[in-house]
Amino acid sequence: MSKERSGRASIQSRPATDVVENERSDDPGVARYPRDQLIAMLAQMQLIRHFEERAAEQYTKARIGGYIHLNVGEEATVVGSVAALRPTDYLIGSYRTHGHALARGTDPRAVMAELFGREAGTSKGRGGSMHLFDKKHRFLGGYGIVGGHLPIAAGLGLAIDYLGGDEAVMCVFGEGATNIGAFHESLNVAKLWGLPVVWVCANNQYAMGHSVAMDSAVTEIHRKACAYDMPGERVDGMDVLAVRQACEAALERARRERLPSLVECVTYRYRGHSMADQRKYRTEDEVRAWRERDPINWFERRLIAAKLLDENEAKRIEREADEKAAAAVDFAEHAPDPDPADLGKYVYASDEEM
Amino acid sequence: MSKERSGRASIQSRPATDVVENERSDDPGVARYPRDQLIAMLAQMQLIRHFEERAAEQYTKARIGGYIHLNVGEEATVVGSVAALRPTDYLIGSYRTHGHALARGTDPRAVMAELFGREAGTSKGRGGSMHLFDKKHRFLGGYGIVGGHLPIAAGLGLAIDYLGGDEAVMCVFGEGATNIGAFHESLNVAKLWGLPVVWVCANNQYAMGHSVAMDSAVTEIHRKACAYDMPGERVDGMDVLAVRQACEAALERARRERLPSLVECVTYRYRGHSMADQRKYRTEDEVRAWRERDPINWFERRLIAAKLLDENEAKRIEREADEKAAAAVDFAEHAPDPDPADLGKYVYASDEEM
Amino acid sequence: MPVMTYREALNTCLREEMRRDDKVFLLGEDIGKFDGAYAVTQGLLREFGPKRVRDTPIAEEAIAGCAIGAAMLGLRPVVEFMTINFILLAIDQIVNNAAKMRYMFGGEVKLPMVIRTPAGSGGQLSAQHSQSMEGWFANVPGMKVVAPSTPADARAMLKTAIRGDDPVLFLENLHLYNARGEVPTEEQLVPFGQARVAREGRDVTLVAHSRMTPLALQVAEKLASDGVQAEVVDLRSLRPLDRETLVRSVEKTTRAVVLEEDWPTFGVGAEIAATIQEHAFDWLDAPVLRVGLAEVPMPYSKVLEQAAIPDADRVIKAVRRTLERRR
Amino acid sequence: MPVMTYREALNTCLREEMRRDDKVFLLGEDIGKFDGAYAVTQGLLREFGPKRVRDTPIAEEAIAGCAIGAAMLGLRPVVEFMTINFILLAIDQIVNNAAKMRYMFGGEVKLPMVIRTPAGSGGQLSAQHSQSMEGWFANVPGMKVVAPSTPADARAMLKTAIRGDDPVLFLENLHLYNARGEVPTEEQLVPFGQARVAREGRDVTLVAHSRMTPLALQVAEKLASDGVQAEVVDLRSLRPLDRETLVRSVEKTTRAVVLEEDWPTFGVGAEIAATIQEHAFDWLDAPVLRVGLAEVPMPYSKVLEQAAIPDADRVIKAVRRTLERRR
Ligand SMILES: Cc1ncc(C[n+]2csc(CCOP(=O)(O)OP(=O)(O)O)c2C)c(N)n1
Ligand SMILES: Cc1ncc(C[n+]2csc(CCOP(=O)(O)OP(=O)(O)O)c2C)c(N)n1
Ligand SMILES: [Mg+2]
Ligand SMILES: [Mg+2]
Repeated sequence: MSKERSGRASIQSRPATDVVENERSDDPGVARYPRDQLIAMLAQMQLIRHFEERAAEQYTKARIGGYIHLNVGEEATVVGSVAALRPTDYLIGSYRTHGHALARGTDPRAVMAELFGREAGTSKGRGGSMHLFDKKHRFLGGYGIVGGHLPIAAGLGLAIDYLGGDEAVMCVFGEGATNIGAFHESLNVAKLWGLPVVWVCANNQYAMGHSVAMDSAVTEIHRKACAYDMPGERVDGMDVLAVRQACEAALERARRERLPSLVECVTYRYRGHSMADQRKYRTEDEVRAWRERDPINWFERRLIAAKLLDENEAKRIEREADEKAAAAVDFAEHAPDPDPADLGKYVYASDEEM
Repeated sequence: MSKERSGRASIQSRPATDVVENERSDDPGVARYPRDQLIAMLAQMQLIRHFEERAAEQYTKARIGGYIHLNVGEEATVVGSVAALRPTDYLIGSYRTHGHALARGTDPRAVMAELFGREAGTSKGRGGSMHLFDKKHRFLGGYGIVGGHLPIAAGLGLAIDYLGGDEAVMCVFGEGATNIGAFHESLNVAKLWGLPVVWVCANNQYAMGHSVAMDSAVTEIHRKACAYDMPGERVDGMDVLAVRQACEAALERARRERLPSLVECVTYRYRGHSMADQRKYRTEDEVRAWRERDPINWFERRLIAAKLLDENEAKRIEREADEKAAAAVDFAEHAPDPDPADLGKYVYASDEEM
Repeated sequence: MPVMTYREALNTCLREEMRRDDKVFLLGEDIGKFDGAYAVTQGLLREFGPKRVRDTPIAEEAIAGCAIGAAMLGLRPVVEFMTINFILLAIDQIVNNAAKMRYMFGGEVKLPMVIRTPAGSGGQLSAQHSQSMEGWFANVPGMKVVAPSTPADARAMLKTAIRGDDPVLFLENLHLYNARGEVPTEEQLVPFGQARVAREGRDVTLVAHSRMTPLALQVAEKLASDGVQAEVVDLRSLRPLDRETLVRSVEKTTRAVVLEEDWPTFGVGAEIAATIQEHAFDWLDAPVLRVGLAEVPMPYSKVLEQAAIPDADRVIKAVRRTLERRR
Repeated sequence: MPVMTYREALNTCLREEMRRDDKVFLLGEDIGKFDGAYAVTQGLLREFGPKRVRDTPIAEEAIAGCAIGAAMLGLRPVVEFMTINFILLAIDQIVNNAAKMRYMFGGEVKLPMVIRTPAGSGGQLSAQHSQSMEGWFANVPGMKVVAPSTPADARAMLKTAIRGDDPVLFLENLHLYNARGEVPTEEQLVPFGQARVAREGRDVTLVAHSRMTPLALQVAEKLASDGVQAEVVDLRSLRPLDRETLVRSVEKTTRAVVLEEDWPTFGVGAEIAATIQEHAFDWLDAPVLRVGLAEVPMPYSKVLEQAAIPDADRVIKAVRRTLERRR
């Protein structure tokens, strides 16, 4: 039988330095983290929201090409999971990872520049929205083939184990990716070989126009962990602290016990699958119901209730986030394109050395 | 949580015509089936054993080429599962399916002729050992890519469902195939779409030189059904009647409830992976221990204990099986090769019609 | 003759064939409720219901395998892969099963199945979403690979594909879906293995398929204003390949340039050039040249992408190089 | 110089490279406990232990992905796929990830990884186990594809592959493993992109790679006894392709025949023919001919299989056709 763990697995979070400030909060989630971290998380969520809205705007103005897939609505899942990582850990994800890069610390200007296809972009304009990359922050890329990065995540875990490190790998993907072969092969080898990988599924209810139930025999995605004797856990993906807590626990299991886990974050994307998607496969009511549980509003309210934030500060945080997003657009607009003469660069590493 | 069923799921077997003969047997397995069917199953097991041994002999004489993968040791799993099928059901398998074809009723001469690469072979000598085929008996082929036939089995189920038939599909494969992506994708769609497919895993302990534990995070293969909310069941694959009973129940679930199942038959291959395999990855002791539970001996003894068979009859059955196998070799030896001028035949169906 | 888009022609054809034969059914990701990622299957779920327009999980290998199994039992599945870039996840099923089964089972089985998928580059879809691997499938005996370039051919060749008894890779192109053209009202079937002379000329043969055909026609138009009469051969089908039409054209023009949207090295154009030099050797006055994608993974940046994709200028340059050669 | 088999040369090289650099490790099915399906990795588990000789489940996609991930973090994985026939299950990882990542991530990552696998036909392995798809990988920018034909090259090129910083498909062949040849004791590395003139001649160029090279040499020997001096060019590397050596040879001989173990239509030989006609057009006295597999899924039956695989007779016939042409 599957050995699913409850969401209340013991937590070994990072050393809390200023716990004092909120130790008396009634909100157990809030009480768990120091104020500066909580505020930083809120700021990141706001940054993602505003960055994405501005990116959408630029897309409709045709300043951005290709497909872009936004994290709007999923900020708690994104920020909660990434916040659980140590700086030395590795993160790898799908094509829907603007937010992950931002949460990991990538300069918003470099992300936006990438969307604009500029040389100053995270991938020098070669990758675009689907293929962000930031070696410095150990964000090892966005990938466009559904499920295609899961085997790579296993390989990162393998390398860590080989080299004897105590880093862990977080691999994020959508629930639609759990029906593809690569998911199965990757989770099997991760458990079999004891690789330090945390599999984070952002279950945003849809894979393009397909609801979970249209695609998956088991709709509680976390239960798929049973086929690998791996802990599987479902967490409210609109609750940034619940996500963080679950991911921290899973990362510790990965790091210390070499036990990989599957963490399902139940969330929602407010927008279409990509900016190109205008289809009607879900009701207005459904979207509205989810928006009522907006992760940013909710978190803001919790922080205010815990007296860690006031309305003014909240407004300031939001304003600053939007300013950063605007500055990113401004930067990207004025950044130079790659030189067409460099078309053939970066195909082979050896050639460049020789 | 997975809804695994116990091995004692209710049985709706085929109409028993001569149950009288053995209704008083103490052996509940034996009591379940009419004598003629029991004897026929024994005869099939003997035929497979002798056919395979003769094939091995011909292989060492270089009368047979390519790879050949024998069912020796697995006769109970093969015969028990195939016996559970109705004539209208479909069977599909891997490269290790001489026994399945024979159990399904394919003329041993046609099977041996295929191994000899003759025009009279089941696949006109084009397929060889790994690619037997018998449309008439609804054995829809042996396939050489591990896991590669599982998606096809789902498609057969889809077609039955589309056409509104009450046939079922049995798909047989090794335990090594349960770690590959195709397994996951196929079982998921089978459950999701309610396809009448029974997934029969012959867990013969090894995938070439790999033990189950070397390859699979979950070593009780039947438990992998949990990831699809599908009944999963483990059965003693050396007990032909237990296998048959489990498969009958699963086929009925597939047929009536459109509920696919995973049936794991725990068995052993006495020989190497293929005739080419002479490696030492298992101990003599292990092989001996399994041979002590030889499925043919065991079944013979049970039938004798139930007074459905005596030693003389048993000898006769074995002798007849060997005669059939010998006749198959004889037939194959003298059968003509394909005409090299026909090399280009059978590439396209449309061309032949036009 | 009514004018419609390539997309409408495909949609019409699917509708017609599904009405005609209830063994024809569709399966693929987002083809039903979502109406198809590129709207080719729009409205078909409504008309035919979920049994015949089956939305599938993201599981390309299972999709292909399901089509194979269904075809074995006499159905006529038409698969949509959202784009050709995802076909690599199913290529084992297509190449090792679909293409080989009839042969390896001694002719005992037929596989009437079609895999529709758009290839092509442009639109800044970057490295993983801008490919054209049709040449790999065209290398495989047992497969048929077709790539119509006009709405009329799209409708007529999809009919041939659906009614045929073999696995067909039916290549569409993101940049052709909105292309408009006349489509006869009456039913038309174009047999595979017949290239089409899309424009006659005597000075040079431009060989193209799929989206490269309109580019070739555009180039021919430009060349005409300079007095160069280019003949355009639209291959339409890669396997079977109509070598005769190709050779006949080059026997007349004595020169050829191949346009291709894949990478030339070991790409589709290599076969075309090899075929022409083999069968029209004595007529050729210049080497066959190839114009295709730059040999890099497709970059996202617009300026780089433009530099990578074949355009009229690059084709014209190649034509000029070809024409420079004396007889 | 010591004489060893191709298999021993590979085994020696793996051992040497693993001793030299502890970042080098092996992964694949049955490479450890079973000593390798074709015994190439024999004894390595014993020497290096299970961390460096990692037996994997049957999960080709995961295997390839694991190699990619490990390479990203600076390891040098050497994958064995039991035969090339199973590579289609991993081709998405190889083509969409390994080959493209460096480019699509703006040069920020290196992928020093090698995929070793035997291709080839013969031995009655039938349709699903007799293939050669190296041409598809050679079509992909970002990949390197090499196919040594001698023990010495096998050792030297595998070293280059392992020490290089790019993904390499390293093609072996079932029928070469027992081939014997001299292998220098001192360390040798053969840079990729350099074909080898395996035999000099002036009348016709035979172009080959992998197992077709010994066949070409055998043909050249036979032709010599008839007074025809054939030059044999062993490509060794398909991507990068050494067009110069090819062209130089044909400029001398004015004629060429390509031997290939894949299907010619859209196969490897097409590129060779296209290259030669493009770059040696004025020297060519006859069309470049191709001799490859019959265009059918490989049949099991010995007589049919023999009819399908290129042999000396068929190559000689093609050479004769080529020589018939006057200057
Ligand atoms: C293998 C593959 N098949 C199809 C696609 C097209 N596609 C892109 S995203 C997507 C939906 C993925 O859904 P999910 O995994 O839930 O992630 P989400 O987009 O919701 O974040 C599809 C079908 C693809 N990129 N790769
Ligand atoms: C995709 C793939 N990888 C590798 C192989 C080589 N191979 C053939 S059989 C086999 C072992 C399969 O083991 P299992 O599934 O347990 O079946 P068994 O042979 O025991 O019946 C392997 C690795 C293959 N045929 N296909
Ligand atoms: Mg989703
Ligand atoms: Mg096994």
